Parts: sequence; C-alpha cells; structure tokens
Amino acid sequence: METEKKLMDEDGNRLDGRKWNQLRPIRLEVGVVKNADGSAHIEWGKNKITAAVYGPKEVHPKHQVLPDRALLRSRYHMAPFSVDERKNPAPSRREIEISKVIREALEPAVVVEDYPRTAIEVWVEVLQSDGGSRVAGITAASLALADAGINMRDLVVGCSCGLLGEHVVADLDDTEDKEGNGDMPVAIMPTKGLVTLLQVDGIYTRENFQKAFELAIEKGKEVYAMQREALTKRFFSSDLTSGPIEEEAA
Amino acid sequence: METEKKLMDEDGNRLDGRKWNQLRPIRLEVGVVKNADGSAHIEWGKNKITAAVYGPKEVHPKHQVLPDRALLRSRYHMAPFSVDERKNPAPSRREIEISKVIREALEPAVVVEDYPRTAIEVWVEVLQSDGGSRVAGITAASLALADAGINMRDLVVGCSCGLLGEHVVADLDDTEDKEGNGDMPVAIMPTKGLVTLLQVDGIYTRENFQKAFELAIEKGKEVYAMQREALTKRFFSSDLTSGPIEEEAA
Amino acid sequence: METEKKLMDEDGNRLDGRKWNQLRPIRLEVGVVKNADGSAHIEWGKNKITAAVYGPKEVHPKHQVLPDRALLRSRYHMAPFSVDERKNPAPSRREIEISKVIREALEPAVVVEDYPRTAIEVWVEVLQSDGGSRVAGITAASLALADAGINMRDLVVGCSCGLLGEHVVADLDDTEDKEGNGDMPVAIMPTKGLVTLLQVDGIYTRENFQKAFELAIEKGKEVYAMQREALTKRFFSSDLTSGPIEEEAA
Amino acid sequence: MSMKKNYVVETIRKAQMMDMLEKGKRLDGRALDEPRKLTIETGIIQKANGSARVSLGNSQVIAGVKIATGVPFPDTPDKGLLVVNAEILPLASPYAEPGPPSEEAIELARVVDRGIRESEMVDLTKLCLVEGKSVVTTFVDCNIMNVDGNLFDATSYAVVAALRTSKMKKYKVEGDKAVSTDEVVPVPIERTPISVTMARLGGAVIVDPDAEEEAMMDMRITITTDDDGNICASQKGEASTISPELVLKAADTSIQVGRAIRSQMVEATR
Amino acid sequence: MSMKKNYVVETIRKAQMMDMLEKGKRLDGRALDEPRKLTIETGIIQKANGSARVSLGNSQVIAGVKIATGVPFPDTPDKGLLVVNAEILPLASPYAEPGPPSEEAIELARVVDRGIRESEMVDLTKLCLVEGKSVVTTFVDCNIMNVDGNLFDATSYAVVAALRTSKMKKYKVEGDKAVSTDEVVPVPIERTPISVTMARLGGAVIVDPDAEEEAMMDMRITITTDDDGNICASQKGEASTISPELVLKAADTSIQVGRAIRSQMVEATR
Amino acid sequence: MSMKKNYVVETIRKAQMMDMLEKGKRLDGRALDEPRKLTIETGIIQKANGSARVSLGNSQVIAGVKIATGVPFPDTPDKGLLVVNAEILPLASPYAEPGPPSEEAIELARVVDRGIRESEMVDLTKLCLVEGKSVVTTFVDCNIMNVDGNLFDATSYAVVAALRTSKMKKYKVEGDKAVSTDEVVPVPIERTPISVTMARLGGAVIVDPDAEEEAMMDMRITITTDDDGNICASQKGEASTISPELVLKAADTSIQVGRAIRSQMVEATR
Repeated sequence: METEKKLMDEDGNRLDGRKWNQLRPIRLEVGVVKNADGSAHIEWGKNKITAAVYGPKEVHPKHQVLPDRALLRSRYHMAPFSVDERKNPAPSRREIEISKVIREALEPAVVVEDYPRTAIEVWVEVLQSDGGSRVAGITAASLALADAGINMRDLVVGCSCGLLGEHVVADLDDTEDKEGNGDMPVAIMPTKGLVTLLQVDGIYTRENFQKAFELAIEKGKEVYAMQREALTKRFFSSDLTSGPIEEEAA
Repeated sequence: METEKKLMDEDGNRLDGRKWNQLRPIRLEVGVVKNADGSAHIEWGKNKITAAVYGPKEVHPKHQVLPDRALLRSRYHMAPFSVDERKNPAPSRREIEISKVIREALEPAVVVEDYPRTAIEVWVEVLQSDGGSRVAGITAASLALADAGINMRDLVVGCSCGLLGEHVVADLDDTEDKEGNGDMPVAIMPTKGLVTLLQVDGIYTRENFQKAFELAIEKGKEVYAMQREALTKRFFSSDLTSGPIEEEAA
Repeated sequence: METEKKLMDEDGNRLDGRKWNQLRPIRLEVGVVKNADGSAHIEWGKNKITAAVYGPKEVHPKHQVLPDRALLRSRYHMAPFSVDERKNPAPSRREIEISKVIREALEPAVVVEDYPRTAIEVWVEVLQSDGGSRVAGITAASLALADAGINMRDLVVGCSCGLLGEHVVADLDDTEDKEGNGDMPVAIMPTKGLVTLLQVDGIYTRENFQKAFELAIEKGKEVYAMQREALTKRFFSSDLTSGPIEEEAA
Repeated sequence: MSMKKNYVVETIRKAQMMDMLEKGKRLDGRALDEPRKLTIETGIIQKANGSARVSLGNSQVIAGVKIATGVPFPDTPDKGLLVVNAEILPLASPYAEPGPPSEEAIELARVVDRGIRESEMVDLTKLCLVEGKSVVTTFVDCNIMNVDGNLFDATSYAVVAALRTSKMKKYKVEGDKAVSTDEVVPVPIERTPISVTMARLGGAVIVDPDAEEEAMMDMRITITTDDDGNICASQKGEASTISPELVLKAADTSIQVGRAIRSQMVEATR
Repeated sequence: MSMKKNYVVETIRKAQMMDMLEKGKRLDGRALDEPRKLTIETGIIQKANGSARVSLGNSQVIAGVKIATGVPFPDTPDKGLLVVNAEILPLASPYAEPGPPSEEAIELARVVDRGIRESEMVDLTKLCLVEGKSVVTTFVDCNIMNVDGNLFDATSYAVVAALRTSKMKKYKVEGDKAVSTDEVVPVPIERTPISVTMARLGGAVIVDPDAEEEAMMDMRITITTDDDGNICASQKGEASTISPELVLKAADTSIQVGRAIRSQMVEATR
Repeated sequence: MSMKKNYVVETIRKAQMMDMLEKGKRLDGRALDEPRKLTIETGIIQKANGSARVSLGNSQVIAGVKIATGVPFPDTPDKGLLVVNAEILPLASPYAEPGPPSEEAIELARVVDRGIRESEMVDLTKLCLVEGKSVVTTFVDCNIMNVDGNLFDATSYAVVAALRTSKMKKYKVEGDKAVSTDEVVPVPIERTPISVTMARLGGAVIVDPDAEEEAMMDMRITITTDDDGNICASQKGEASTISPELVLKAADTSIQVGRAIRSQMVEATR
C-alpha cells in the first residue's frame, strides 16, 4: 500500500524514526497556572497543552446544581495559533464534542459525590496541536484535578493508537493521523484497568482492532508512570518554577 | 399577459391541470408523533408538514408566566432539505415572522384562559415545502392542538388564494406563487366564520381582492371537512398506524 | 510632509477653511425624544447624534443590582446609513469599546450613590458619523442625563484634537481623522477641570502631546458654554418644538 | 416581550377611552378614521443616498437608503435587490432593549418591505446592470426613534419618502462589468404605496392607533394600497379574529385614507 | 441539559426492569442482543437527492440529502465533501428545545458522520470534478422526529438509507469548469456501514436501548462495522468506565447484530 | 462582569496597602514606579510565525502570530493587515468565563492593537504585495494564561516580542498574483512601542498594578511610547477622573519607565 510505504519504511521505522510501538517524547509539569486550584502542562510530541482546574465552587446558574454530587464542567479549546492555518477562536463542533468526551472520560475518576451542590471546572487549552491532543489533554487534566486536591479514585491517562496501512502503531503524530489509516484514542483509569474514553476512526480487522486497543492501554500505562513522577515532583520539590517547562533555547 | 398565458391556458386550466378554484390533493393524519401530547401530519400538494403540541406544561423561564392564561409558543421551521437549494437550519427572518403569525392565527381558537400559568407549545416542521406552507402548517397545527385535548373554540384552517395575471385562483403551488401575480394566505375559524390570519402580496383591484379573499374562505371550509374527517378517523379508528401517511412507492 | 500640505495650506487654513484651533459648527438641542426621561441631539460638523436616558429604573437581570449605587449602562451605536459604506447593524468591536469608555467618561459626573439598586441607561445613536463622534456623543449624553433630572456633579463635555503632520489642530473632521497623523479624544468635567476620557492615536512628541491635550481641554470648555445654553433654552423656553433641529431645506 | 404588552394604561383612562369610542370619538379628539399629524422631512442624512425623518404623531422613524452594486439572487437574475431592515432603538421606548432584532422588529421590517416590494414601487428590473452578474442593491434601514403606536405606517412612510428622494450614480456597462459614472439619477420610482393601519377596540375600528390605543386594541390590520386604489399588501395582527365584512370595510378605508396621505407624500418628496 | 437526564422512570418500573435483566429479559420482551423493529422508507422527500424515514422502535429520524457543487478543502483537493448534520427537533421530545444544536446533537451528528466517513461508504474521490477547484458537496441533514432512545443507530440508518438511494446529476468537465448534464447517476456507494449501540444497565449489556433503558444505563458504546466485518468507528459514551473485555465483546456483538441489519438495509434500498 | 470588580481584598490588607502607599511603598516591596519582574520567552509555538510567552509578575500571556495572504481594505489598498485579538481564558482566573469575548477583552485587544498600530511598529506598506488585490495579513492572537493585574502591558509586551521575532515567507509578484517563495524573512519591524500602565490608589500613582492593587485602584491610564520618546497611544480607564497635571506626569513616567523595558525587550528578541 502506497501510504504505508511512505509512513513506515521496510524496517518498520516511522517517519520520525520511532518503532511501531514507541511513544513520542512526553514532558509533564504540575502546578503551572498560579490562579488555578490545580493545573498541569503537557508537551507530547508537538502538542503543548495546559489544563487548569477551578473548584469545588458555587454553581451558576443555580438551576444546574446537582443535589447529590458535583457538576463537572469541561472545555477543550484550541488557540488560534495552535494549528497550521489560523483557527477561528469560536468553538468548533469538533471542540464541542471533544469537550464532552473529555468530561465523560474524567468524571468516573472524580469522587463527585464528595462535593454535592458544587461545580468543578476543567479547562484544557491546546497551545500547539499535534496528533493525540485529546488524550494528551485528558492526561494533563487529570493531573490538574489531582493538583487541585480533588478526591480521585484513580488518575486518568490516555494514548491513541492507530493504523499505518495494515500496521498497528502507537501514538500517531499529526502526519500519521492525517495520512494514516486509522486513529483510536483511548483513556483509562490505569490502576483500575478500566477504559473511560474510546473513539475509533479507520478500518480495522477484528484482529487489528484488538491489537490497537490493547496497545493503547499498554502505552497509557507507560504514560501513567510519567504522571506519577510529575505529581511526586510537584509535591516533594522545594524549587517550584513559575512557568511551564522551559524551552531549551530560552 | 405573458405570465398569465404560461400559468393558465385558454380553457382556464392551470399547469397541473387544475381549474381556477380547485384545491391540490390534501391528506391529513392525526396522532403521528409518539412523544407529543398531540400531533398531525399534512400533505397538501408537495407540502409535507408535521405539527406537534406539548402542553399544558410548566413555563420556563418563569418570568414569562401569564397569571390568567396559557402562554402559547410556536415555531415554524423548514428542514434543510425541504426546498430546492439546501436551507441553513438556523431560523430565517421569514421563519420568525411566520412563527409569529401562526401563533396569532391559532390563539383565538385556543381557550387559553382554561390553562393559566402554563405553556402550550406548537412546533411546525416543514419537511417539504410547496406553495401555501403556512396555511397548511396552521391546518395541521390546529389538528395537533385538538389531538392534545386542548380546549378549543373551533378548529383553525387555512387556504391561500392569489392571482395568475388578473385571474383569481385558489391554492397556489410553488410555481404559481413565484411566477404568479399575488398570494393571499387566509386562516379562519370555520364554524365561527371568522378570520385569524390574513396576509396579502400582489396587486389586486378592489374587486379581485374581495373575490380572492372570499374564495380563500370558501376553500378553507372545504379543507375543514377533511380536518373533521381526520379527527374522526383518529378517535374512532382501532387500527392506528404508527408513522405518517404511507408513500405509494414504499 | 506631503499629508500635511494637503490637509493644511501654507496659511494654516484647513481643507474646510478652519484655522488650526477652530471648532466645526455645533448645534445642540435638549428634549428631543418624547418617551425618554431625558434626551439631547447634537450636530457637530457632519455628526448627527441623538442621546436618550431612561432611569433610574428597576435592574434586570436582578443579579446585576448594585446595593450602594446605580448601575450605569450605555450603548454607542451607529445607524447602518451613518457612514459611507453601509454598516452592519450588529455592534462592532469598536462600538463595544466606545460604549465602555463613554460609560466610564460619564459615570464620574453622575451621583450614582443617590440611586442605589437602580439602573440608569444611556443610549447614544449616531445617525451620521464624522470625526469626533464619541466626544460628540458624550456631550449629548451628559445633556440627556441632566434633562432626565439625574443628580450630576458637573456636565461632561468632550473635544478631540490631533495632528496634521506635525501641527496640532482642534476638532478633526472625518478626512483629517483618516488622513491626518493623530487623534486625541478628551472628555472633561468642565467646572471641576478634570478629565474623564482620554484616548490617544498617532505619534506625538512630548511637546505636541501636551499642546494637543491642553487644546482639547480648552476647546471642551468652549463646547461647555453651548451645553449650558442648550439646557437653559430647554428649561426656560415655552415653545418646545417636537423634533430635533430643523433642517434648513426642510 | 412585545412592547404593546408592556404598555400600561390606567383603569380610569381605559374606561374613558371606551366611553368616547362608543360615541365615535377618541381621547385626542381625532375622528375614528383620522390619522395623526404626519410630518415628512427628507435629505436629513447627507451620507445616505436618500433619507427621511417621519413623525406620525409622536411616533418617529428615520429611514436611510444606501445604494451599492451586488450580485442578483439566482432566481431573479434580472432584478436589483431591495432590502428593508428596521431596528426599534432602545432610545425609542422604555420597553425596547438592545440586542438582535426582536420578533416584533422582524415582522415590522418584513411587512413594510412587502408593502414596498409588492406595489412595485421601485422598478427592480431597471436596477439590473448585467443580467445574472451585477445589479444595484438598495438597503433601506429604519431607525425607530420614538415609539408611540402604529410603527407599521410611520416606518412605511419613512421608507417611501426616503426612496422617492434617493439619488444614485448612473452606471454604464463595459463588457461584463458595470462601471459607475459621475452622473447622478433618481431611483426608478413607479408608484407610491401607502400603508394604512387600523385597530379594533371593543366595537370600534380606528385608523392610526397611538400607543395607548394599541395597548387596548384586540386586533390590528395593515392594508397598503397603490396610486390606482389597488390593494398590494396586507397583514392582520394580534391573536384575535376579524370578520370578513370588516376586512372588506378596512380595505375601503385604506383606499380612502391612503389617498390623502399619498398626496401629502408626493408633495413632500417632489 | 441532556435528554437522558431529564427522562424520569418510576421506581417500581426500575426495579422491574433490573429484575428482568438479571434473568436475561427486557421489559418489552426483547432478548438482550435484539434490536427493536426497524422500518426503512426511502424517497419520501422529492425535493431532496435522496431521503429516508427510519423508525427504530419509536425513535424516528428523517434524513435528506442535498447535492451541489463546491470547492474542496485545501488539504483534500481531490475529494468531494460529505457533511452530516442533525437536529433534535423540539417536536420530537418534551425535553428538546428550539435553538442552536446542543452538545448532544453535535455529538450525535459527528458520531454518525464518522461511521459513514471512516467506512469509506461513499467514494469521495469520485466526487472530485476538477482537482482543487470543484467537487460535489453532499449535505445529509437529519431531522429527529421522535426520541425513544438510541438515536445514534436510528440516525445512522437513516443516513445510510438516504445515501444509498440518492441520485445526482452527472457532471462533465469543460476546461476548468464542471458542468452538469441531464444524466442522473447514483452517488458512488462502496460499502454499507452499520452502527450498533449497546448499553450497560447494572451487570447486563443490551443492544439498542430504548429511552427508558437509556435513562437507567450507566455506559453506552456505539460500534460501526462494514460489509467485511471490519470495525470502522466507535464511540463510548456516558461518564463511566468499561472494561477492556467488554469492549472486545461489544465489537463481536456489533459485527454479528450488524450483519442482519445490513441485509435489511440493502434489501430496503436496492 | 469585570474581573476587577470580582476580586476581593480583605479589609485589613486594604488598610495595610493604603498605609504603605502613603509612605511610598507597596506590599510586595516595589517602588511606586517600579514594574514587576518581566520575563520574555520567544519561539515557543513552532506552528506560529512568531510567538512569545511573557510573564509580568504573575500575569502571563502567550501571543502567537499567524501570517497569510489576503485582500486589503478598500480604503487602504496599499497596506497589509494587522489584527490583534485577545482571549482571557477561563483557565486564567476564577472570574473569567468561556464564551464570546467580554467587553473587557475587547477593550484589551483594541488598546494593545492601537499601541502597536499607531506607533507604526510594523511597516504595513511593506506588507502590500499587489496594490488593492493582495496583501500580507498578520493575525496576532493573545491567550491570557494567568490574570494578576495589568493585562494591558503584559499583553502588549507579548505581542511586541512575538512580532519582533516573527518570520514570514518572502513573496514575489507574478503578473497580478503574489506567489510565496522558499525564502524566509523577518516581519518589517520599524519601532518598538512600549506600553506602561499606571493606576491611582488614593493619592498614590503606581506603575504596573497587580490584581490586588487593581481591585483598589480608582483610575487607570495606559500610555505607549516609541523609541524616540514619542507618545503614540493612550487609554484612560475606570469610571473616574484624572487631573490634567497627572496626565502629563504619567506621560513622563511612561517615557522613562518604558526606556528600561524597551532595552530588555530588544535584548530578549534580537
């Protein structure tokens, strides 16, 4: 298949040199937004995403109050400069859908019944977008929730796998997402081994579906190790820097 | 007159073969929307319109409550696929105006003072649009109100008459509406003999104005007979079919 | 400088024949909108602006109520026909900003603490736009507030000065605003000698900045004399005409 | 919320009004079929191609016409465009609010538009420059400056006066393109439609209701007629009924009342 | 507010439902993996290029296809456009409201769109007329006419049925332009994707939940498969978890249940 | 609702702040005319033509520049376009909300825009490709990432830093069309405008107020100066008065404070 050849060479190397099951570089930092009750920044491939949490707080408008649990709100938003062509800042249909699935992916891990009649707000801002931005956003958002001291059953962590031709690969970047043959973002609660987000695009044989899905879970657990490390660093570091991750060149 | 010749031949036959005072085929069915408190579907010429009624129900927002009567709401909406060129689904100025005149045409027949502090909602959806869609919508909507068991002083029924050249004709279809010389939608409460909607487009001599207006009332009464029949069928038929009118070809 | 030459000749005469420090003709009339609690109309150069005040009145929505003072609202709006190219009637970003600065320019003169828990609304409609429309609008709006009998610490009056080339001039018209080198709208409370609005566009040496700023204040005081005259006329005239200023040709 | 519904008339005043109406009189001394004083000023906005300020009693409307070139609608490739918009300014009434046009303002603009359009007041075929490609577009925007009832007629008169006095550039066609010349010509006016609005209060039918009368009316009907006494547009309003006889009587009243108003309009806009 | 959250099921009915589910039965007598009765009518809107009315139990959807020419996206210059929209009409449910599409309606439209698009049901390259300049645009608008659960599948079936029976004009290319001919051809259909939605209530997993079941479900998963039993789209829904084992089981169920539905679809749209 | 109005400062803290201000000191130890620590990082968004993250104390702004070609405005056919937008992200403050830009965000963007535009920082005539037909369009979007007062200056610095380090494709003109080449050039920067915002609290005037100080200020004035000490933009804020003397003093302060900030800016963006 022509596409396959371009995106993966005969030795199974991908355009950026990764093997089929290799993650892009990931950097995580917790506690980057001063005003927020909790926050985290993730750089995953070319993704640069900041997530912040406010709450538990009063619910406005009041008719949205839930008597027995917290109302979880979320927004996934892309900065106008985050993509190749400038994006209109008004939320697109895509952003509205992703805001919903992110909320549904995070909520199972939040002990919402501990905070009745309150709102917990999760704001995810994509500063630069690459393949897998929604799972990167979820990964940062669950760190921000933990950083805010919200009671959690588990963290939530995601990874997207997919197809280059008929080959299952881990963690598609932008080019692989657009020119490849399928994308499958998966979010999990890693210690519970349960899935909280699953979306599938592409044409998968039953076998490839299972392979990609199980790979996504496996790689998600790899990212989870980095999440824990970032949290540890946050809570046991005395040298909290003020901004997000520093640039090499800066 | 050139237009006249095209739309009506020397024997007074119209493009679709109708005589000057002849209605297009009309089919009515009551009780077509399962969830609604009342509903009706009308096919009138190429018009295909479903109307549904919800209520009496609580009023939201509360400041719109009327202490002495029901608040009647209405929406006339065209499906994007209902016209030749795809229509943007957001309501146009035309749809907003028609929503208002439909509400004003129906309200005199509804005993709104029997339902203080409630809302009665009338939703009219045009699935396929032809000439006279507002009067067809009113005809279906008043059936839906009756089907919902709302107390009524009378049904409301409409018909549109107009001009082909200087000739007054009944019940314009789409082509006659666009290429003809005037359109006059009229709605009446048929047993009371009172008019609840009147709009006029075109250039009518005083004589033609009266002729068209009186013809619209007369033809409206013809449609009223069909309304009664459809209601009877609804309430005395043991064999209620689930969908709207079946297609011949289906 | 080329621009300068065009906009001002060697004798210091401007395109419309004015000297550098000369105002355009100004006409003011108070009490022009029948329904309003207070109103005024200003014609300043080609500007034609009507301002009306409603209030003190109940605040809707209630959560905006200020317990210790009146809520001042304002809208600066341009009629679609007020400019050379028809303007979309929806408020532009420019109109939203000007609405805000107008409100902030007027509020210091209004004894808002005399009207706790109420709203005072100031509507400014630009019927025809010329240079300096925001200061003209403020000038009319403060008359409308006075006409409404709202307690005031002072009137508010504005004038815009600017640059033609390196020359400081008073009261730029449309052409001078667009083709000149700077515009500086200033509003003052004239008897207090305090500034309530200041915006600056252009490149001013420190010296020219001061010269233009002080000229704006001086010319504002000239306009203030006309404001007082218009108020006097309103309250001591027994022959109140109904419309705004009559046209010569009408 | 409709402005009519918000307008409050005191009980004693209501009784007085109904009493007088029974005797064929109105609170302000007008006869039942007598419109209020109409004032028409034109040319008040120099930046517009045409403009008018119309006062009908205390209702006041300013209409401004802006003319440009544009592309025709696909189904009328040989006709220019005429678009009427209206905004009920918040400065015009304690019940008007800023924001996108209300249902009420949309109905107002559309009813006025139909009266102008259906009467064929402006010959839109003369506004076609290059068939299917370039036509003259005529925007008429109406600012409602003070609300005191019967905005339909006040707005319609403002539009008619503004259009009758509008000037536009003459265009010449070069190949497939329309190019404007320095010559200025009037908009091609063919007829002078006059809108007359009537209201029913109890048993009485009155012409040109003011705000107080509108607050008490149970039915409204607007009928527009042309120079030859033809009826070219109508809109019945309010959640209420009207008898067929009354419709026909209203048509006759509109023709008759319209005649005097048309004379004044033609006189004021020559 | 989501319609699911507003739907109220009485306590006694809930208990009854959960009791029966434990025994592998459902309130309406269906087996756990049994979808409701599916009715497919096509060609119901003559003004559309294709249309279908689909009833899945009491959920009813009308889809209409409108085909025109347009400009391709810069990153896919050789592909036609396919856009799926959905409106949950206020007439369809006491909990639906008029206004811009809700989050729920947007998710619905996008999930259905992905099922169609990712299966490569329509060969979009065949809808390219002049690369980078002119392509065929295919709008599929879905009117939700009655809401009784599982709108994902009902809407998806309506879109598939409408597209499979759509006719479009044949275009020929003249120089750089695409010109329509009088010849009418079908839309280039390559595959027939079938969406199957499952819900979890307590321990049970059921196919095609109705509104009552949806009100009680804690997890929803939609999986779309193609003619060859490939999986081409999926969307897990609700704020809840799903075990990896259940995902794989759901894939198998979707393949199996989808096969019968595909047969009915192909039969009904030949 | 304005963020300033929502910000609550405790009474005891207020008293403390006012006490210290009387002695010419501030709570965080700064002198009255001393801005907070300014950090400038550039090139942080690779997909943008230029970008910067600026921290002014705890206020943080990210600006990204996107350059494309477009059509000039009819009244400036020989100038490129420069558009500055700002969004106060909900993640930046407990008082910010998602949705269309607030009055506050619009004022912020427009004041920053004027400071850049009026100083003639970018030579827009050099961004004209084909007069009247094709120009370079420069969008500068600002994401407010953390709100701690004086967004005017923080945002302005982010825009200046992003523009000063922006790279764009070089275009060549072929006939009537502009074609991009592979060569990359900087945006034509002529000057470096620096915005300095001052606030009045009681009798004191301070430079670069933080959120706590803003919550207590009664007047705000922003003055932008250029490399030659010219004043090129100003905006007075808040519903309050300012004396003429204070305006002139503020101009001097802005020139002087701006000088040091400009040096840092030029250094950080070479």
